[in-house]
Amino acid sequence: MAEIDRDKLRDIYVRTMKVNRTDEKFRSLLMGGKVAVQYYCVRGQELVSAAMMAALNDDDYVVCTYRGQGEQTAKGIPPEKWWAECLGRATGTCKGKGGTMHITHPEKGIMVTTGVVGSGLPIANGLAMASQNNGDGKITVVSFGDGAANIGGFHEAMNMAQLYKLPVVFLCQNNRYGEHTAYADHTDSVGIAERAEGYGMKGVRVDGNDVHAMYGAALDAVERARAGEGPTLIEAMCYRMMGHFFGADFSYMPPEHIAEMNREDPLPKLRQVMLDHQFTEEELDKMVADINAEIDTAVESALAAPLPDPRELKLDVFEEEMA
Amino acid sequence: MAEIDRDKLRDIYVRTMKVNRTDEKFRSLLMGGKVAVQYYCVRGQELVSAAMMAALNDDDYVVCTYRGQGEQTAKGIPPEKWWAECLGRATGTCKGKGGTMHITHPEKGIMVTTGVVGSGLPIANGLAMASQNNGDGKITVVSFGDGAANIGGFHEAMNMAQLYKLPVVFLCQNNRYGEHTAYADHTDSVGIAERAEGYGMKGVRVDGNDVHAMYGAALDAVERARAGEGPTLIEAMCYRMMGHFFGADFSYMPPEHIAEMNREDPLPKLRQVMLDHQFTEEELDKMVADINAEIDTAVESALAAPLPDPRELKLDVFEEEMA
Amino acid sequence: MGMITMTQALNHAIDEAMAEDAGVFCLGEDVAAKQGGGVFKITSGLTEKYGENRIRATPISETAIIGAAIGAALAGQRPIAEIMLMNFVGVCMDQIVNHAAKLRFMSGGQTSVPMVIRTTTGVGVGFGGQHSDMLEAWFAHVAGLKVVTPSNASDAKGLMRASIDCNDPVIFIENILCYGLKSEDPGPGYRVPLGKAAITREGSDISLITYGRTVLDAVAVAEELAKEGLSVEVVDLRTIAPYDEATVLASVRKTGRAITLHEAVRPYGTGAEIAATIQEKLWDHLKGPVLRIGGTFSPVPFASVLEQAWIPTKPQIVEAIRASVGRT
Amino acid sequence: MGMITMTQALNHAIDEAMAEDAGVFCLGEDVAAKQGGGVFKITSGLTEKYGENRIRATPISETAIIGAAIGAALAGQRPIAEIMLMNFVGVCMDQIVNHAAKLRFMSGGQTSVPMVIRTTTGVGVGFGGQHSDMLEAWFAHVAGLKVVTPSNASDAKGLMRASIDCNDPVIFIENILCYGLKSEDPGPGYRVPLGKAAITREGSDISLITYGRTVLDAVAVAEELAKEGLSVEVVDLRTIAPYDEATVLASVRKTGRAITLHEAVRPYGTGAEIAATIQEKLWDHLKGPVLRIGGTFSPVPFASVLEQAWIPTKPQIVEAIRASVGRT
Ligand SMILES: Cc1ncc(C[n+]2csc(CCOP(=O)(O)OP(=O)(O)O)c2C)c(N)n1
Ligand SMILES: Cc1ncc(C[n+]2csc(CCOP(=O)(O)OP(=O)(O)O)c2C)c(N)n1
Ligand SMILES: [Mg+2]
Ligand SMILES: [Mg+2]
Repeated sequence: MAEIDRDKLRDIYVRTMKVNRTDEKFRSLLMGGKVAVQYYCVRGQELVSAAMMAALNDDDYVVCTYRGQGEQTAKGIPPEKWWAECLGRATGTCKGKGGTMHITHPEKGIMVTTGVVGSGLPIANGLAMASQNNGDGKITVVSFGDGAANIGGFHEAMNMAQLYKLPVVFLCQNNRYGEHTAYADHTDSVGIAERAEGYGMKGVRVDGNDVHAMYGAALDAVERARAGEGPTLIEAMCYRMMGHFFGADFSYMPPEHIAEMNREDPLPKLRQVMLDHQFTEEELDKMVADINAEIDTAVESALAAPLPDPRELKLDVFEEEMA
Repeated sequence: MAEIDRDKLRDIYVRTMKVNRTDEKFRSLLMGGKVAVQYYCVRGQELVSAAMMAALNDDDYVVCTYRGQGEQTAKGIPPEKWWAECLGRATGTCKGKGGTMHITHPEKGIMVTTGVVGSGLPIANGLAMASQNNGDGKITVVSFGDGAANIGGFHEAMNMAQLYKLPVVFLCQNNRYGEHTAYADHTDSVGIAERAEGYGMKGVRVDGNDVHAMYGAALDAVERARAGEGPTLIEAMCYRMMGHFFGADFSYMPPEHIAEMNREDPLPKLRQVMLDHQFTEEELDKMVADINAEIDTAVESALAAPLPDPRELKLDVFEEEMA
Repeated sequence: MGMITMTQALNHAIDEAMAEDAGVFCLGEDVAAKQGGGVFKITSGLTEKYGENRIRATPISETAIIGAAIGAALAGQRPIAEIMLMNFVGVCMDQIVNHAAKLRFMSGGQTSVPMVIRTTTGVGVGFGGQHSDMLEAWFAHVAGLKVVTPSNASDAKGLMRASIDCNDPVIFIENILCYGLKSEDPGPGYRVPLGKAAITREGSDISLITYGRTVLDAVAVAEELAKEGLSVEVVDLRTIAPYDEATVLASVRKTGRAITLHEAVRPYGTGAEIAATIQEKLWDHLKGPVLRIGGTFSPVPFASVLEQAWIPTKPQIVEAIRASVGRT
Repeated sequence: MGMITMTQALNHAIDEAMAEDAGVFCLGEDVAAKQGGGVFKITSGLTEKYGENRIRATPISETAIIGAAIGAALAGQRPIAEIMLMNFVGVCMDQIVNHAAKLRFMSGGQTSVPMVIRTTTGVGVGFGGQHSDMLEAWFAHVAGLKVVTPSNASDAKGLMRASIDCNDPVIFIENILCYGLKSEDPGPGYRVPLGKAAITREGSDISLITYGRTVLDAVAVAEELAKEGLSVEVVDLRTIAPYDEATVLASVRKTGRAITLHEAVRPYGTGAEIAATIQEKLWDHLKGPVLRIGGTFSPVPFASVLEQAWIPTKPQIVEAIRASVGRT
């Protein structure tokens, strides 16, 4: 496992905590009944997204899912634009037309957020194909879940990506559940990483709660893609510490599983790594405080922002305005 | 490799030659311009179908493709009904409404012939699911090509079949081409059999031109399914000795490939095995002569049969007749 | 017998059918007890009664789900497949349209596909562009499929029983916003025949032809306009395709005016077929053109203010009715 | 400039666009030189000129093909994806409808999907139930998609160039039976604007509104009826959706009578939308109801005798015209 220098560690820590604080903030707003929108919690998966995004360049492409807050925040969407979108405001990055399941922000490479399971993989291939065609040197990362690995689009995209050696990284966030269905109830595969071999692709499984393992795997995959060596499937083992979406019951999770996931919580582990690398409690607390302040400001501005004008229904359907 | 007793060898030989003679007959009819319909030649793949069908009971289910003449004939569809269907006659097994790409004959277990690549696999699971639900002891075989292994339905069906341990056999006839596209140009997989592991399924690759290897693999898979041990993926290596469909050019096939496939022709090999098992040239010729006679009669009767009545367009759309 | 919600009505219909016929079974994502009986709880309690073979929780594999239902139906069972939300039919249209709908015909009637595809959708819950579409017109355009949707709990029960009885594939559309609607429990064995519309409210001035959730809006508007002496007849198709042409034509023959109303986008929607048929068959009875109301022709937006502007509204319906009766 | 077939016209249009814009590329099954330039030879000769990155032969993976085209379009390229036969859209509707059509709107206009999906279909070649459907009405019902189909070689070239230029996704439908049709070569750079119908034949008694292969039948019938003094105007939509309402309404305002004609099954077909719109907007100009002609409402049968009975025939068209002008 390659060592990670202090600057990169700080970078990963900040990205991780931005994702975590955004998640906490969203849950508290929903809890307080201040806002009522569909939100898919990322508690437990913060480090996976943060480490993966930390391995990318600013202009690399990302395709994610309804549970994409981690990639979106860690890739650097301005919080005020992100929050305004989630709260359905005209100042949102998608003018309030996309919402939580369809966050898009090309300036930071967030090209598609899909609400359809598995549909991001084929599109990621296309972004990578464009880079392969025009030689712009960008790579594409697509994030999806363990459940998504059972849908046809996963299979077709994996096979095509390897056939063309596309500069794409397939990041499977295996949080052990697809909605209410546990991993063992949706497949007999030992793991998702094993499937890569069936396409002649490189596949790796890593502990998504271990910063060195996760960042190391991300970096390897990014370097392979950038070098034209083709795609990699990363299966990042993690836990979904909340229900499928905010408010969803998760009584179907066995107590042993809940105990295990609490033991494996990435945040205390990462904090310990930071301390081991001579970051002080004070420094770390300061970073988190700054993040909280930034988020609070963003939420305030979003809540104060105007709602979209109904005329928007005629815009962006086609390039030309609808009659 | 288990030995095959003489009766079973005779059975396989007869089924193989029925498939081969039917193919020859169809090509000569098309060549002579007597009939003009879409027909997908099975020359080179006769033994794969015959050995697989010879391992089944009469009431086991089969799902095949537009290139299904082998399964259809070897499973025992009455020739006159098969020919009448292919020639669009009212006496065809589907009353002339289905045609060469949609041959169906439940009396012999031919439940679906699909013209959509890969779409048979999910349906085969359903037939097997019914048997698993009602305990009728039947198993289902679904035949498809190497190209079909790249479409989403293959993946979803494989994963689901293994998850439920369905009594189904996936027979991939790897004839090295999907239409005009050679295997190496549609995937980087070492082989299709390797993909089974990604689902926790048993996968085997066999020489589809070797009667012992092919029948042995078929029998194993059928026994596993029947015993409730779950599905098997058989990758039967073979060659498509003609164009994609009758009349299609196949100039894209490299001469080395053509030489190789002629060397591997299953018919001379099978004939030699028969001779090695003390079948005489006379016996074998007699079998073929009888088959030719049966086919000629069937074609005559089909050509003489009436065309369907246009009123058929109102029937079988729904159970009740259309207004 | 007390009141039941549409959720209960659907659950009871499936429960009764499973109790009566061992060939009836359900499959879909999260539908079993382990997952809590389905995201919308339609199958809750059934695993306990009928076991995991008959309430199969599946992987996220809609093509495999529909294919499995087709195969089981070909073998004589009566599967009820769930596609969690209607937009996801996009990944399995081939199985539904090229296979389920056509196998009876292509086999010359040797096989049939008695299956129900349950799915839900609806605008107004903030799910955005990929989870809210009403795609019934796609299925109505395909020979071999029946398309059904209930507007109340009682019909939900009766239509579900009739759909399970049907020997052809049925697309059964549930509207998320209607699950909580309550009706008097119609009791065991209750069936509403497929292909029969309901005159939800009699009227003499104009026929408002609709189905699903918008039936509620139609009735509300009819009651409001009744106060000013305008008599609106509300026709609830219940079976969207093939629809009850006789009942629709009889109603319009009586009123001389018609408006079609649905949540689906208006262009190329089911209202177009109904309007085109009415003007063709009742030309001499019509007092004016058939008008159509439908959703705005754009993807469904996320922001609530946009979503509400997208849906056909009661004022829109009132306006169309006035426009229609206004002309002479 | 000499005559060219529709096959050549399409090949030339793509060739020109690829020569002018390095971002234009093709992907689909068997499209490259190694495979002989496509099953219908539309891309033959282009691999040699532009290389395998720009003429990509794909696995049999329609979802991956359309997804790849979408992604490349998002990144600023102009992919031309081929779906070998139209029925196969069934396996990739999600990519087309939930993604290609909606990404511009859902992103608030930050991204766009300039891509062309070429596909072919047609009744009359004996391909049977799973290879012959005309599904344009599905796409027309989806906001964000344009649907185009040529009825002659010259339009094929001009419409293909315009479709490649278009900054939104275009479904480009080719009819197998039309590939051999010949026109005068319109020459380099020729374009036919999207959204503009053509008056293929002027007439004063009735408007026959159609597109694709049936334009040929319409013209043949018009010429035949002209002999007996019946003047039929033939409108070729060319862009099926959004269609050229202005031209259609102007024609019907002039003739007072209209018939829609397409090969797709009649119920819920595009003719329904056009008929419903005409009767609504031209009620006071119409001399009778708008009639509709379409394919028989059943899967496409295999036997030639059945297939011919399935297709709308010239006698049917003549009969409908007589029925329409007959009434007063
Ligand atoms: C094609 C499709 N089927 C079903 C759904 C409904 N659905 C939304 S999320 C989800 C579970 C996805 O599980 P997984 O891929 O593991 O991702 P996770 O939610 O765990 O991050 C399902 C079934 C969908 N959105 N798309
Ligand atoms: C979904 C789909 N895509 C494309 C086609 C067109 N097509 C028909 S056969 C074929 C090749 C199939 O190759 P393979 O699976 O290897 O079977 P083989 O023909 O070699 O037996 C293709 C692409 C189709 N029928 N269905
Ligand atoms: Mg998961
Ligand atoms: Mg093949």
